[in-house]
Amino acid sequence: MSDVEVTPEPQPQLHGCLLSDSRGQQVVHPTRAQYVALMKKLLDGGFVMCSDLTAADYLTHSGRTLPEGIEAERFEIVVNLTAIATRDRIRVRVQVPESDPMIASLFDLWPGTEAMEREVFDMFGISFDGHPDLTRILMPEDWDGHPLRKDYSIGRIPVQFKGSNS
Amino acid sequence: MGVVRNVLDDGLGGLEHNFITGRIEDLVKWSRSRSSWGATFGLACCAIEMMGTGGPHYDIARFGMEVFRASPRQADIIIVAGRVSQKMAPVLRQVYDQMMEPKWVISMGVCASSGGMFNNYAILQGVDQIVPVDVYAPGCPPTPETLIHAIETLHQQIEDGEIMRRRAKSGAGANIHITEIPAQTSPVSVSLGRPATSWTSS
Amino acid sequence: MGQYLPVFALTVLGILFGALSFVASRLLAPRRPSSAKEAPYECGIVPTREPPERFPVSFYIVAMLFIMFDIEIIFIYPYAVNRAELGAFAFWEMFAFSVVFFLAFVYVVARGALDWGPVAKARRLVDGVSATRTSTSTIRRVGLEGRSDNDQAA
Amino acid sequence: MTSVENTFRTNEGAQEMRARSEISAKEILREVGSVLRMSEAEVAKLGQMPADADEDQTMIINMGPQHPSTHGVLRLMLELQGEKVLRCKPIIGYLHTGMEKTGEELTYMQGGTNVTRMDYLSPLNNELVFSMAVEKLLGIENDIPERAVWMRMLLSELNRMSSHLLFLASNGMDLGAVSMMLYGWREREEVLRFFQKVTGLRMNHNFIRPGGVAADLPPGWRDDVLTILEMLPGRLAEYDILMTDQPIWRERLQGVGVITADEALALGTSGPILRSTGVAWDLRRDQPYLHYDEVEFDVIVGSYGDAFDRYAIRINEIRESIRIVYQVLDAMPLGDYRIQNKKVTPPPRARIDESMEALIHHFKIFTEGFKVPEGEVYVAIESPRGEIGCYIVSDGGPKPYRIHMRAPSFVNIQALPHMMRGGLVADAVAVISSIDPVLGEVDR
Repeated sequence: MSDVEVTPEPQPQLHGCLLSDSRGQQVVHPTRAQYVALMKKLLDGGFVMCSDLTAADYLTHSGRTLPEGIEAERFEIVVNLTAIATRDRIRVRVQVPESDPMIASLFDLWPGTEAMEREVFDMFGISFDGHPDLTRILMPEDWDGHPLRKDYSIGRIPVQFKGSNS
Repeated sequence: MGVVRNVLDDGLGGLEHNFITGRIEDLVKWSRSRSSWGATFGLACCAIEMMGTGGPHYDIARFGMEVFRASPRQADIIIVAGRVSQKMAPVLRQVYDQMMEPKWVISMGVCASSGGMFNNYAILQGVDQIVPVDVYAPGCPPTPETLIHAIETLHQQIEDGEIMRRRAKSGAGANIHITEIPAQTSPVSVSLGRPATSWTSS
Repeated sequence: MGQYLPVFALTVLGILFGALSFVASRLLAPRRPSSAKEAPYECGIVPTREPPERFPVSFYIVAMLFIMFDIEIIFIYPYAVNRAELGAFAFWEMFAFSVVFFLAFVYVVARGALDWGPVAKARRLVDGVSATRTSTSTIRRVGLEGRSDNDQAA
Repeated sequence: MTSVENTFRTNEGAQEMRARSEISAKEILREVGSVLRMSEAEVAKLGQMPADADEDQTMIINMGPQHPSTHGVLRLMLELQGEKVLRCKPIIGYLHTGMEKTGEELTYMQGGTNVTRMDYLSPLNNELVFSMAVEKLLGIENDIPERAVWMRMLLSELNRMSSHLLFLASNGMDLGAVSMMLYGWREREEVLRFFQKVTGLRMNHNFIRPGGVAADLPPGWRDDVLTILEMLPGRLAEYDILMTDQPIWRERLQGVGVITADEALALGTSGPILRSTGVAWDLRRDQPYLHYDEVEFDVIVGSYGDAFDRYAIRINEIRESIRIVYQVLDAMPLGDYRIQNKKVTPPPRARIDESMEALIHHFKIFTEGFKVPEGEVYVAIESPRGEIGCYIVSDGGPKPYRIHMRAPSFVNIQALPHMMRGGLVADAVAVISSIDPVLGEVDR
């Protein structure tokens, strides 16, 4: 079954951003400009906890299903929010172009995203403006490159057969 | 003082019954092998099994590893328990350097011994690239029986003194590979092929 | 002379034991000095910044308190050894002596030498810090009915 | 090897804590916690930073990766004034294993082995959340056989017990009650022995797989579980006498590491830390998965948000898990333990010799792996440390295109600076222990 049923015009919208459904879960697709405004509305709308903020690199993806009107970029920031009172969840997917990997930081809305944004910066190289302390968090300081990008090899060392020495 | 049964009370003549003589070197080797303290270098899942080995059920206090000393100044054996990441490698080398002599290294688990299932950019493929390893304990995580087997093998090497000669000469580890013992509910008997050393054989 | 023999023997044994342990460790322990061994141990990190020389004064105050009581014990020790011969008067004299020390201790503590951190903080949470609070009294059990909103839908 | 001059360096430059004169005002506010949607007045009341503290008054010390009480390789840089902790900055990454990159190289069948090594205190919960995410992608999450669902609940609750028992052990040892370490491990060995009997391994089981569980329960499992359940309440009462009734224990934990409800929510913490502040949020009850809605249990909620509450929550959660496991024992149905969908489950070993088709299926599943339709999904369950989530993006191939695990400890560690401010260094140890971080899932 096609997981995202494309309803006829006009598409379902939430706070002016396109809404879609993935395996029964609500997903919002704002553009980078609408991103912070949407997040502020969601925060005031009861989503008090930002469960997760991560990114995905769609360089070699065969083709993802996005509601039309969203042009697919290479990077995608994925934010999962939770509403404690109404007990529901929402996922926000924002496209970030490869040419300018920069997006606004959610630190002022949810201070809990500080470490998650540092991890995304460390692993993908997407920088967040307005972040208090944008430095690497997982990799050593002098590490070059961003490991979770698709064009970064896994760094597998071919197994060198060392003669058994015992 | 009461008369001790069947001990020849012939003054200086009974000297050899009342004293044990031996080389100081044997005494030192025996004491080193029987009270070697481990340094807490628990990194990942193997650290939980290492704590389990220190726990009441497997209890390596029986083998002299009564306590895990956190500071390298008071530790003899550093058990590298878990996967060593690129960021942790210099820290491991620094802690190893700061340990007092004589010191030995047990590489616990396949991740420490050879990178294990994580053959990628983040994990050091084998601890022997930065510290001389004496005993490799296989398993992911090695069962407490395997770790005790590794510790006992190292104790046996210390008691023979063979490992000290090797370290004095080249500073390299003994590189002993032991076989894994799956966890059992009944007690395990392991023969180390322990030759009867001279002075204990009387 | 005979009665001082044990004292003499004990001092010789003490010195002997001390010297023996030094000589033994020098002879038997393998020596491989390295700069890392001389460096201070900071949890495996090579220290880059020098620790400051000046330490807060609260450390010294506690040290002073210890020395004060230590010296007090030294004075009480000769009394304690031959307490029987000295009788009641010496006892009360010693008592007065230790009361004077104790007053100094009370003064220093009252001036706040010993509350470094949590005491002030605990005052902020005064009802939380209580002796009667047990591991079952401090929690409340929220079943399905205790949900903030009242709809029971899963 | 001649004595190697230590030419390498271990400091992490920009990641480390710098003196207050060198960093931006926003970062100071972050570290002091005033940015947590608190009004300026509240920040002022939080305990003033000594305004005239010139640099040599305070000392930046390193509670580094190799430290007995940092529960693994967490490194904290503390700025101390005497014994008082002014600022704290956690530095992590010392156990970064590149698991998310490795996850992209393993098929869905092998993914469990990678995921189970993240939170090594409750490996079965990791496998559960990974399997549920894959099943939701496959669209088969509703037709998992009943026995498999109940077995998953049984194992994840027993895993919660063994994880909380280790918390009691390490919490006791961190605060000086070393004998608690021995007691905690004595009980945990019983549960590990049961796991070994069922899954074959004491840890890192790879037992809960997409489509159900790897094998059926061995005969005689019921009375093994019953012996554990009958033994535990008596031992927990023993711990209560040993620890809770002890004034030193209460003195060390009460009023230490206090966090308010909106601070906890703003930081995104979950699990016992969030519940200790009074917010009743437990995914098993609020967003039930498996059969948690058919099981009767209570959610334990604290009231003061300090380290004592978190200890009390965890010790009572073991009692709740015992209650749940009793009900699971009654409700355990018979039947097959794995979905009979040929695409996902390899055929039983005996059938391979008989039918060619079974051999092909077996071969395809184990070499190339089963294909998962394209899409992305986020599934979250309640692990002993909080909400553990698994976000998988699949491009229709046999391997996950992107797998991200939302680790509760990674987020809970951010609450450390806010809990430690103003306490003593000894309180820092109590606070780390009350958060119970597992560095395997923090650094992934």
